[in-house]
Formats: sequence, C-alpha cells, structure tokens
Amino acid sequence: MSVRASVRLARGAFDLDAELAVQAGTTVAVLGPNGAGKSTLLRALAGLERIDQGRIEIDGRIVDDGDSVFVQPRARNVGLVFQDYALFGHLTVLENVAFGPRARGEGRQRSRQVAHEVLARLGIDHLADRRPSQVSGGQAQRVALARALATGPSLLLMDEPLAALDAETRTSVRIELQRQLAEYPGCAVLVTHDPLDAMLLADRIVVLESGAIAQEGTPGDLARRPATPYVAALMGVNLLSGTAVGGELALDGGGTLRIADQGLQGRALAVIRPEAITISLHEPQGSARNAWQGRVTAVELLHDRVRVHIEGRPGVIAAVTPAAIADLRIDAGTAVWLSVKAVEIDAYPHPAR
Amino acid sequence: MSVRASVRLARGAFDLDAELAVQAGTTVAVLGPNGAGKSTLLRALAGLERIDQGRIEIDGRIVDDGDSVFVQPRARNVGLVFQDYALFGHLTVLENVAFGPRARGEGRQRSRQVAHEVLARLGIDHLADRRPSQVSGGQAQRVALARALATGPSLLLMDEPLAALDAETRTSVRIELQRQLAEYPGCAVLVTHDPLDAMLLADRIVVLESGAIAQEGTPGDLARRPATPYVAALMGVNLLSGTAVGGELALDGGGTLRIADQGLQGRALAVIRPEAITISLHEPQGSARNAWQGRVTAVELLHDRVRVHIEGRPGVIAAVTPAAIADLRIDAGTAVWLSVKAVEIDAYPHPAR
Amino acid sequence: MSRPRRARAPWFLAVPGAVALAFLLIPLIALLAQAPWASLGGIVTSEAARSALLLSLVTSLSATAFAALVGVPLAWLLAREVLPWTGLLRALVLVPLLLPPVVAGVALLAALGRRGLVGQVLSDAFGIQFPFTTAGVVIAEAFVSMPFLIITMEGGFRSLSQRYEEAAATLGASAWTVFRRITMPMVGPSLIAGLVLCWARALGEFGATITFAGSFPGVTQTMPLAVYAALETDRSVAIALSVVLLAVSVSVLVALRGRYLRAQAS
Amino acid sequence: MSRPRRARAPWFLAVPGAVALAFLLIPLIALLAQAPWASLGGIVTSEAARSALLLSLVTSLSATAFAALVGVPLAWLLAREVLPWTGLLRALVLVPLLLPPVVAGVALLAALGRRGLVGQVLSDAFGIQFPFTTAGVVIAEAFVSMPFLIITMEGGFRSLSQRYEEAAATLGASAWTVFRRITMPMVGPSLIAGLVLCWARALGEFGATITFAGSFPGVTQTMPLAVYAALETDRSVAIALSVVLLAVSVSVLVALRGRYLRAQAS
Amino acid sequence: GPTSAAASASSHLFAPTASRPTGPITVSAAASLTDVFPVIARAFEKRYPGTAVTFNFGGSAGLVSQVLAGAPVDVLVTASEPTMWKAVNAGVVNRPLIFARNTMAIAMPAGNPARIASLADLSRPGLLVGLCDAAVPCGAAARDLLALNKVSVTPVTRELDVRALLAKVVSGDLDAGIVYATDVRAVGNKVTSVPIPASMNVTTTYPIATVGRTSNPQAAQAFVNYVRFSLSAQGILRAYGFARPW
Ligand SMILES: Nc1ncnc2c1ncn2[C@@H]1O[C@H](COP(=O)(O)OP(=O)(O)OP(=O)(O)O)[C@@H](O)[C@H]1O
Ligand SMILES: Nc1ncnc2c1ncn2[C@@H]1O[C@H](COP(=O)(O)OP(=O)(O)OP(=O)(O)O)[C@@H](O)[C@H]1O
Ligand SMILES: [Mg+2]
Ligand SMILES: [Mg+2]
Repeated sequence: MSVRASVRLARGAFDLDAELAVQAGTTVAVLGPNGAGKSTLLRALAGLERIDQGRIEIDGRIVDDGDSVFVQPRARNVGLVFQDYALFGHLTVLENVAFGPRARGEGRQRSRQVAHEVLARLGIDHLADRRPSQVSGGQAQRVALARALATGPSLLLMDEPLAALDAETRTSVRIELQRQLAEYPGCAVLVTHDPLDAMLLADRIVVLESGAIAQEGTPGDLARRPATPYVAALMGVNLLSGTAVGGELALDGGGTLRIADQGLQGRALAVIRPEAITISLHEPQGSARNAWQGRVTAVELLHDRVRVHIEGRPGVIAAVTPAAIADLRIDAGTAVWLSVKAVEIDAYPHPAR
Repeated sequence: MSVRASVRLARGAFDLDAELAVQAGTTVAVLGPNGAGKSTLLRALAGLERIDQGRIEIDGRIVDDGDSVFVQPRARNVGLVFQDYALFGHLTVLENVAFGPRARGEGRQRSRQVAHEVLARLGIDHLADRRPSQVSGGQAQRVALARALATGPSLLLMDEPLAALDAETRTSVRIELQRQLAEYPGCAVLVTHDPLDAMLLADRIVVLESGAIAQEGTPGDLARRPATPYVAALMGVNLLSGTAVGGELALDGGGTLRIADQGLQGRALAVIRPEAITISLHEPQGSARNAWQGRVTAVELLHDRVRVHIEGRPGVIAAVTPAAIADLRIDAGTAVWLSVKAVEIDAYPHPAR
Repeated sequence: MSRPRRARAPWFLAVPGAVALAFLLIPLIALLAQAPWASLGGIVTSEAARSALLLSLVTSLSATAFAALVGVPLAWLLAREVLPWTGLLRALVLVPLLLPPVVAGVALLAALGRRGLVGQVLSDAFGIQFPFTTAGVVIAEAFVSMPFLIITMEGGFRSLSQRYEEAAATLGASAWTVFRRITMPMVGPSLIAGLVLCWARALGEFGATITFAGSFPGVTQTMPLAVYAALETDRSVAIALSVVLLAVSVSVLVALRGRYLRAQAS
Repeated sequence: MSRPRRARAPWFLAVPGAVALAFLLIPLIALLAQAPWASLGGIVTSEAARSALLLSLVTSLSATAFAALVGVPLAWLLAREVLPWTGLLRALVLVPLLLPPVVAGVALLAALGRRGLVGQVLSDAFGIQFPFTTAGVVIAEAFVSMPFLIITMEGGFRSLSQRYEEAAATLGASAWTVFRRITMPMVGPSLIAGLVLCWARALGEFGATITFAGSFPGVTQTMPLAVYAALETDRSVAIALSVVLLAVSVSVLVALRGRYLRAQAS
Repeated sequence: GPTSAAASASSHLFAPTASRPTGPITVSAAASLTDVFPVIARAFEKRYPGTAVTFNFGGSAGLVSQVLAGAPVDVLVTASEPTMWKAVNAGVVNRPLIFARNTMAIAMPAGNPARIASLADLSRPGLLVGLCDAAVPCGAAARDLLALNKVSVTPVTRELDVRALLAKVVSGDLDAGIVYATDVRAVGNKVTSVPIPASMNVTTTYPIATVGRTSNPQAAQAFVNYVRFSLSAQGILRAYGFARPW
C-alpha cells in the first residue's frame, strides 16, 4: 500500500503543481496558508477533482492520469474527513458510519455490526443512536473519522480535521487521532494550518505555498532549515536572508551578521532561535559577536516564556523568561540592545527552488 | 468608567448566575467550555438579552435591573465583536465602520472621516473600499474591531474574536489586539476558549462553568491554584483532589501522595506541574518521596518538550525533553515509574464554593 | 418575574403588516359571512359536492406526484447547470406560471389534443386521449403547478452543499444511492415546500382544466369547476363549496406547521 | 487538454428531467406554432393591444409595489413570530393562493363592493369605490399575488441570522435604521425572488380581476382579459396577445438571470 | 313577452327628446356579442357625434352580479332573459327590450371528419359530443333543442363556457358540439356546421336595458333604442348571424 501522486491542475488563475508520495502506515501532513491549494490537492486524490496533467497512483493502480483514465471517487477506496465533517444530518451516528459498508454492498446487519465495531474502537459507541446535531464538536470529529475508517480505505484523507474544535477538545481529539493513525495500516494525508497538528500527527510534512511545494521533510528538518519565511514563522524561528562573504552575512533588509561558517559564499539563509537572542537595555559587553539596537513592538506570554517582537535591522523575535521581562521592565516601545553569538546563527546556502 | 454586573437569567434548562466587574482600562477574559454561558453573559451586557434578576451598571448608569429598567442596546454605548464578525456584506469596509457614527447621528462626511481614522489606526485603511467578502480572515477581524471601536464605546465586548483565524494569522492579530486593548481607555470583556488568548490579552480571567463562575483571578492565580479540573487542564497542570491528614493526601481516584505541608487537614487539592514529574523505566532510587507505577497512553510533542499522558493512581501528565523520550524509548503502552518530590506538590484546602 | 420573550415589532412594521393582514383576511371573512351556514351541511354532503371534492383531491395529488417524479429531476438539472442554455430554459420552464390559464389550456389542446402536435401520434398509434378524461385533468393541473415545485426545488438543490454528496461518493455510494439516501433527504424541507405550493395551485386550478379537460361530473368536474357552475345559478352554493375547499387546504397547511416555508438545507 | 467541467447527469435524473422539460415546453411550442406570425405585427401594435399591455404593466407593477409595502412587513411579523397564532395566520395568509380566482373576486366584492363589509363604509363615508376601477384591478392582483411575496420573504427573514441586526443595534442604530440599512439589503435575494413571483402572478391574473373589476377596455381590461375576449372572436388574436405577454415576462425573467431563485441570505 | 316590451319601447321612441344624446356610456354586454357590438357602437357614435361607447364583456351572470355590486355601467345586455330578470327584479335596470335572438347550430371540426349531417346523428354511439352545462345559457338552450327534437345525446363533457366547448371542436378533440349559430360564424372556416331548420330550432333572446343609476340616461336610452330599432344596427346583427328579435 502506497500512494504516489504528481498533480497539475488549473482553476482559474490558480495553478496547482505538486508531487506527493506516502508510504503505507505513514502520515503526511500538508501545511500551508489559506488558498495554497491544500484542499484542491486532497480533492484530486479523492477523485473529486480531475487533474489536468500528471498521474495519481493508489496501491499501484493508476486512478487518474489527466487523460483517459479516471476512476470515480466511489471506486478509489479512499476515506475523506472534511473540516466541518459533512455528517449526514438526517441519519443517526450509527447510520452515518454504516453508510459506507452498506454502499459498498455489505448487508444491512453486517454494515451495522462493522459500524458498531468502529465506533467502539473510537470509544463513541454510546452515541450510536444520536443525530449529528446532538453530539459535541469533538464527538462529531470522531464520528467523521469512524465513517471514513469504516470502509477500510487504503488512503485516508483529512482536511483540517481539528480546525473546528476548541482548544481543550482539540488536545484530546488530537491524542485520539494520533492513536488511530498509529494503528492505521494505510496511507494518510492530513491537511492542516496548525504546525502543532502536523508535528504531532504526521511523519513527514509537505509545505504548500501558492500551489507549489515550498519545503518537505520531518518537523526537525523544517525547524532547523526553513526554506521560506512562512515555514520559519510556523516553526517559531527567525529566518533572515542575505549574501554571505568571508564570515559575514549582509542582510537583505539591512544590517550585517557575523557567522561561524567562514566558507559560506553567495545567497544564504540564516536561522536564529528566539532563545538564542539576548536582550539588554544597554550595549552588551559580553563575548557575543553580534549586537544591534531595536525597539520592542509587542510582548507575548507563552506559558513559561515570553516572546518579544522587536523591530530593528534585522527585526527578530526573542524568547526570554518572564523574570527577565520583569527585571528589564520591557514593554512595547522600549528601546533595547540585542546580541547573538555567531555560533548560534545557523547559516546555509539559499535553497535554489 | 467601569462596569459592574450581577446577572441571573434562565434559558430553558440552562441557568446563568454570575457576577462581573471590570475597571476602566482593563480587560477581563471570560473562559469556559462550550455551553458554559459565556456568550449569554456577553449578550446580557450588550442588551441583547434581558436579565431575570440582578443589575447591570455601565459607567455608573443602571442599564438593566431585571425589572423595570432596560436600556436598549443602541443606547448602551457598548461595542460588540462577534466570533464570525457579522460584517455587513452589502457595505464596504469603510461603510461598515462608518455605520456606527452615522447611526449615532454624525453627518455622512464626519462619519466617513472617523471611519478612516479608526481604519488607519488599525493599519487597514487601504481596505476601505473593499467588501467584507474580499478581505482575509485576519483583516475581517480588524474590520470588526474597527467597527466596534468607531463609536468610542465605554465597554468593548468580544465573543471569541480570534477563534475563526488560522494559527499564523491568529498570532499577528493577537498582537494587534493586544496593542489596541492597551491603548483602549474603556472596559473590555473578552470571551474565549483559548487560555493563551486569555493570558495574553486580559488582566484578569473569569472562568465560567455551566452558568456559574468556577474561578477568577490572574493567569498566575489560576495556574498555581486551579479550582477545577477544567481550569487545571486549561493551565496545563495536574490537579488531584483528596483528603489530607498528617502530611499525606489520600486521593479520591486511589493512591496516596506525601505532601510537604504537614498541617493541612480535610478536603484538599494538589497541583503538580508536569515538569515536576520524573519518568523512569525502573523503580526510582532517588530522594523523591512519591513514586508509583503507570502506563503511557499518549505522547504529545510541544515545540521543545514532550507531554506524556500516563494512566495510573493517580493518572497524570508529565513533561520531559525529547531527548529523554529517545533515551527511555517511551511510547504509548510503555509501563513506567513516576516520581515527584513532596515539595513539588502544592496542596491547599479545597476551595468551598 | 417571567417577562414575555416574544419580540416586539416596531410600528413601521406593525402598521403596514396589520394593513396586509386586514387586506388578506377581510375578504375571507366577508366570504364566510355570505356562506349559507344553515344549508351548508346539505350542500357539502350532496353527491355532486362529494364527488367533486374527491375528484379534486385525487387529481391534485396525482398531479403533485407526477410533478415530483419528473419535476424534481428537472430542478436538479437546472440547479447543477447540466443543460446548455440553463438561463433560458429556467425562464421557459416558468412560462405556465405566467400564461393565463385558459391559454395554457389552449396550448395543451394544441399539443396533446386528438389532432395536436403529440396528441395525434398518441391517439393514432395507441388510442390514448387526454381531453375529457381524469388523466387530462391531472395533466392540466400538473402543467400549471409544476413550475412552483421546480422553482422551489432548484433553490433547495442550489443551497445544498455538494460536500455531502462528495462524502457519500468517497464512501462508495453509486450516483443513485447518493441521490436517494443523501441528496433527497437533505433537501427535504424544500421538497415539502415545493409539494405544498404545487398541490395548492393544482387544487385551485380552473382555466386550464376547463379548456383542456372539459367538465363532466365525476370525471373532470373538480371543485373549482363545480364552484363556477354554481356561481351561474346559486352564489350561496358556490360560496359553500369554496368554503369546503378552503377548509381542506387550510387544515393541511396548518397541519404542516410552517414546514412549507423553505428552510435552508442541512 | 481542457475537458468540460460541466457535471454529467445520471440517467435516472436525465430521463425524467427530459420528460418534464418536454411536458412543459411542447405545449408552448404548439401554441407558438398556432400564432399568426404574419399578422402578429398588426395585432400587437393595435390600439387595443397596446392599451391592454400598458394597463397590465401598470397594474401588475402597482400591485407588486403595494404587496411589497405591506406584505414585506407582514412577512417579517410572521417570521419573527411576533403575532399570536402565527401558525394559523400563516396558513390563512396563503388562502388567496388556494382560492379559485373567481371566488377570490367574489370575496373581494363581498368585502370591498359598494355593499361590502368595508366597501359600504368607504363608499358612504368617503365616496371611494374600488370595483370596476383601475385601482380595483390593482387590488385584485395584489390579493392573489401577495401570498407569493409573503411566503418567500418569510423564508428570507427566517434564514437571515439575527446577529447582523444585533450588531447594528449595538452600534447605535434605531429599529428603522436597522431595518432599512441592514435587514432589507441582506434579504435582497429573497426580495427579488418574491417580487418576481408576485409580479408574474399579478401579470397573469384573470379570474379575480374580471369578477371584481370587470373588463372595461383601458380601465380594467388587462392583457389576460383581452386574451379571453379575443378567444370569443378570433383565437389567433388571442394567441398573438398571449405571445406578447409571454415575450415580455420571459425577457424579464431571462434578464434577471436566475436571481429569482431564492438564494440563501447573506 | 317580446310584444309588450316592444310596445313600451315604442313609447320611449316617440317621446320628445330634450336635446341630442352626447357623452360617454359604458355597456356591459354578454361575451357572445364581443364581435358585433363594437361595430354597432361605431355606427352609433357616427350617428350621434359626441357620444363614445366603451364595453365590458363577460358572462351574463357575472355582468348581472357586477351591476348589482354597483358597476358603473349605463346599459346592460345579457344573453338570456332569466339573467336579465335577476337585474330587473333587483330594481337596478329599467324595462328591458329584446333586440335579437340567437339560434343553435351543430359545430364540427373543419372537414366534418365524423360525417354528421343532422341533429339525430349526435346520438350515434362512440361519437364525442360536447354540450354546455345546463347552468349556463347555451347549455339550457342545447337541452331544450335536444328535447324538442327528441334526440338523446350522451355528451363527454358539459362545458361551463361556450368558448371552451368551441376550442375543443376547433382542435378536433370533439366530433361535434352544440353552440350558438353566431359562434360558428365567428370562428369562420375552422369549423364546419350543420344548420338546424328553423322549425326544429330553439332560440335564445338577447335583452338590453338601461341601468337605473346611469349617469347619462339620455345617451344610454339612445343606445338601447338604436340597437333595437335602427335599421343599421339590426342589419349589422343580421350580418353577424343573429336572428330578428321577433
Ligand atoms: N472552482 C474554482 N475556480 C477558481 N478558483 C478556484 C476554484 N476552486 C478553488 N480555487 C482557488 O484555488 C486556490 C486553492 O484553493 P484551496 O481550497 O485548495 O486552498 P486551501 O489551501 O485548501 O485553502 P484553505 O486553507 O483556505 O482551505 C484558491 O486560491 C482558490 O481561490
Ligand atoms: N434560547 C435558548 N433557549 C434555551 N437554551 C438556550 C438558549 N440560548 C442558549 N441556550 C443554552 O444556554 C447555554 C449557554 O449558551 P452560550 O451560547 O451562552 O454558551 P457559550 O459559553 O457561549 O458556548 P460556546 O463556547 O459554545 O459559544 C447553552 O447550554 C445553550 O444550550
Ligand atoms: Mg482548504
Ligand atoms: Mg458562545
């Protein structure tokens, strides 16, 4: 069981051109901003959109080649979970889940039995006789998942399965989904806006920006070497671009950084973790090779650390402890000095895409 | 400028009974699970629901006393931001924002001028001529805020103003909102599901559960001494209840903890930070006074730490470094030993509510 | 302490609303005032009235059923813009709504009469004739009332999100299963609204019926035709029959409790 | 490489849909086939035809305007359930839809005739008379067509989320401002749909008009009445007039490009 | 009876007239007069310059209801005496005059495919014959006609409107229908007809009367007199197939 897709299709001015491969038992997360084409890609895999060029292969069978071959959604053996679930409001939870087996030719009794099994596995068998309108958001999400899993699909597609949930429900449903995906033997593709979902649920992340793949890899890959500002923002790190020459990086937005790698030449990117940036009120006297001035634009408290947004050359986000904030009396508008050790700056050649 | 409300109203089986006071220039966040009555409380303040008993006072004027006094919403001088913004789709952004001043009797020119000023303050004056359908989610949120601010309300009410935004937009809009609230001289009440929003945007948090106030205080108060499991879950800490006697806490769910406070007697709660729990594969030999066995049910990666969900007596969530996970090879199903120092357990008398 | 929760209407709505209510209800009251209440029992239980009422119910329900059977699919085709020239077709499909009913009858004769465009073929080849038959009444009623069903159902299909049908398709359902088990149940409110409008129009149909199907007691003389005949001779009988017709239809509407207001799908 | 994006219809919809289309269009074609195309120009430009068409347009538009003025507020009252007995009232308000139009005319005479329930007062006290006047035509048309507007608008008001009105109220708008600047613009699609249905019904109105207002050329003889009169003498003239009526209304419908299908609010 | 009506009308005719009739009048007339009355009106207007006649055509029963309800008409013309009597008895019209009669005819689709030659042929089994309902004047006349000729017919329909009956004859859906002789003439060659000998025919009468509340009694009376007594009006009526009033 595996899925390989190379998809090219146009919708008005929008052009989607992406490749995707998913191994059996693994989950790929497709991450991207609004309108990047995530849903379109998923719909092409499900057979709800036809591709213009390329080929989609599920379990070794070509289901769309952009030309003569096109397998209808009902014959593709995929399961699809919509963002707002699209549960059938006129059927009970059990009937929703039994719909797939029934539609695929199982008997009424057998279908209901399968549905009960899947519901039990997801711990919501007690909801079997309710209507979708009578279950909570988190329960509805599980019902949608149960409905998609009940037909035993080779490919499970999820379009923002957690987006409609509130913060607490989200955590518990995410854990449930994590467990289900771990047990699930087929391929799974998960579309999401939320990097946390992607990191917790997926083995690999594909970042889609305006219809094209911007980066792809494990969460660690993305955090260490983000290829675009979007990816860097998602991963919570500072990404700076510039031109490297002789251990110095002349930044595109102004300013210069000393970097450890003396050999780096030409267009380059540099990543600085917010924790690696030190904030002080006066010019720092320490060994840090880089120091510059800036002004705080916003202060964000995040459980046990504070993210400080600073404009300057370069503008960055620094993370400090709440105690530091209290000591320094930093607030929006405060003029500060920033310093970073050269070894904390990970500079690498600009990926030529 | 201040707001004092004591609200009691029934809607079918649901009963809301809560008090709220907001000082000028401060923001109170109302946090609570679905159906807790957050929106109902906000609607009562706005005058969209009448209260059955109690009294609502805005700027020293009684606007609803549950009896003869009831000031219409239009005469209350409140601004309301809905979760899905409820922007008027047939008006431009400018007309949306100018609607309030115009409705309050300003001239057409003056209203448009005010609207332009507010839009400029929020940095979205360039959107003035667009329709709401032509702006992004984050921009729509700012338009809704601008519309509510344009009439210079004494009381700003926001019902989940960030809930409809995706993760990245949310961060930037939150920062913007933080800035606006800091400048805003009136009282603000913010309803949210998200503890992060509450902590970043509000001076004080009121937790509402099934129509009643469960706890109220600063974010620190709530994190240190959560009164209910819901609050503890929100704050990401473990909350255990039991009966204390002579330095031991007999837990309601089974198991016993040694605590530092020898004098604590009777019904009590105990908070344990996830970071304070040590996980090991074998019985720990250290100085920790508490040690018990459990089984991992789920593992959650959170940027640079891992939250491990463990069932046992008691069941807890522990936070460890990713490195620890790799060393111990912990995964769902692993049997583990847990240990906590007595001094890390903050036990206190059960708040009698 | 329980204040009324009912919204209050501002005067600029209450006043014209009351005018509209009076405008619509006063003629009804005036009509009822003229009804021969003393002899009402005798009139409505007369053989003629009973057979006309029965015929009206049978034909209007048959016309509604026929309209549902073919009109609902047409509404779907229009909603999904499957046909070319959908804009024009949609307007043409409403023509029976705009046509004076007598002209609709003439058009039906021209099409389905014994020497009509299609009627000739049906008559010569199969000996099928519609005028003067109860089937003809059903056709006349269906012709004038089907547009109501179509216009309502097209709106219903349009406002149904296609995601439900897509979800069903990915679950392995055939097009027929999707339509039967998902689409139709989900546009239920629109279907009820359309059926009620369609049935109401069929029940009151007069001009097209008399022109196309004729008037023969027990075969083609429906209630409105009986009312018309009675108007020529005895107004009070006509009014009594109208009151019966109204009582039947109003009770159906009340029993439906507003479900004929097309609610939004889902 | 560009394949057609148009959806394909499964046979179980395409076949009955085609039947419905044929059923509705063939009579129309048969009618057009009988139209006297050669003399059409002369007929439609005749003084009589022009005055009937003008009268039809004036009265149907006036009736629609009146229906909008008072029917829209009534629809609001029904949608917000402000009135007691909303369920019964809503059914009663639809009665003119169910009444055979001739009976509707009788009811109007009973109410507004010179000796009618209200008409007597109007006539004696103010000298106002409606029957047999152009105003009477407007009343007859409004009476039978207003229910279409009401039923459509009630649905529109119901599906409009009240949050928009609440938002406007908190911004300081009076009830009137909210209604005028927020509510009405937002139910625009329903309003258009209701107005079109209402206008279409008023344009084709015959039975109530002839009974209540008579058929006075230039005063109360609208197009359908002229068509009916022409049927007595020269069928082909009647058909020619019907074709004109249809051409006008179909072009209006086509020009509206389906906006009369009630879209969902917002 | 017709004689007394004529006599009383004569007294009007020779009454001294104060001045010439002038101004507009409205005439409510039976639908079967839709063709002929406008022609008579034009002649009347030419004869009395300054007058203007407008019409309100409709079913006789409906016209009477309208007059009873106060319709602003000056002259009422119906297609049967019983309907006119309703108005007379209610005191809303003056004494009526019979100005024309109509006879019955058998109408067949053009070409007479069923080969009907006489009234007796209508009883042939399998024939699709339509009649008007006895509730409307043409149905009452047809009933009398069949009784007079002792022919028994089983119609497939009893139409409420002579137009609807004629439409089905024209379209060929009926093999025959009994209608007014004037109807046959109006639709021209779209139908074939078999005349019924006068001795075996029944006639319906057309009464005309001025409305009591008329605002222009002089012109209304002049119109009534013109229709009943002028040679030109009577000539026009003959041309359209109406029989003499006596
Ligand atoms: N039928 C269509 N015609 C024209 N453009 C379309 C059509 N469908 C989608 N698009 C465009 O395709 C692009 C991708 O849409 P898609 O829904 O796949 O994005 P997405 O990544 O899922 O966004 P979101 O996060 O908002 O769900 C968008 O720019 C959208 O405007
Ligand atoms: N008109 C009503 N009739 C009966 N119950 C109602 C009515 N309106 C609200 N409720 C009930 O009141 C309770 C509180 O609703 P409310 O919308 O205030 O909750 P909330 O805290 O805002 O929830 P959420 O987070 O889902 O927005 C719910 O249990 C709801 O079912
Ligand atoms: Mg999407
Ligand atoms: Mg809420």
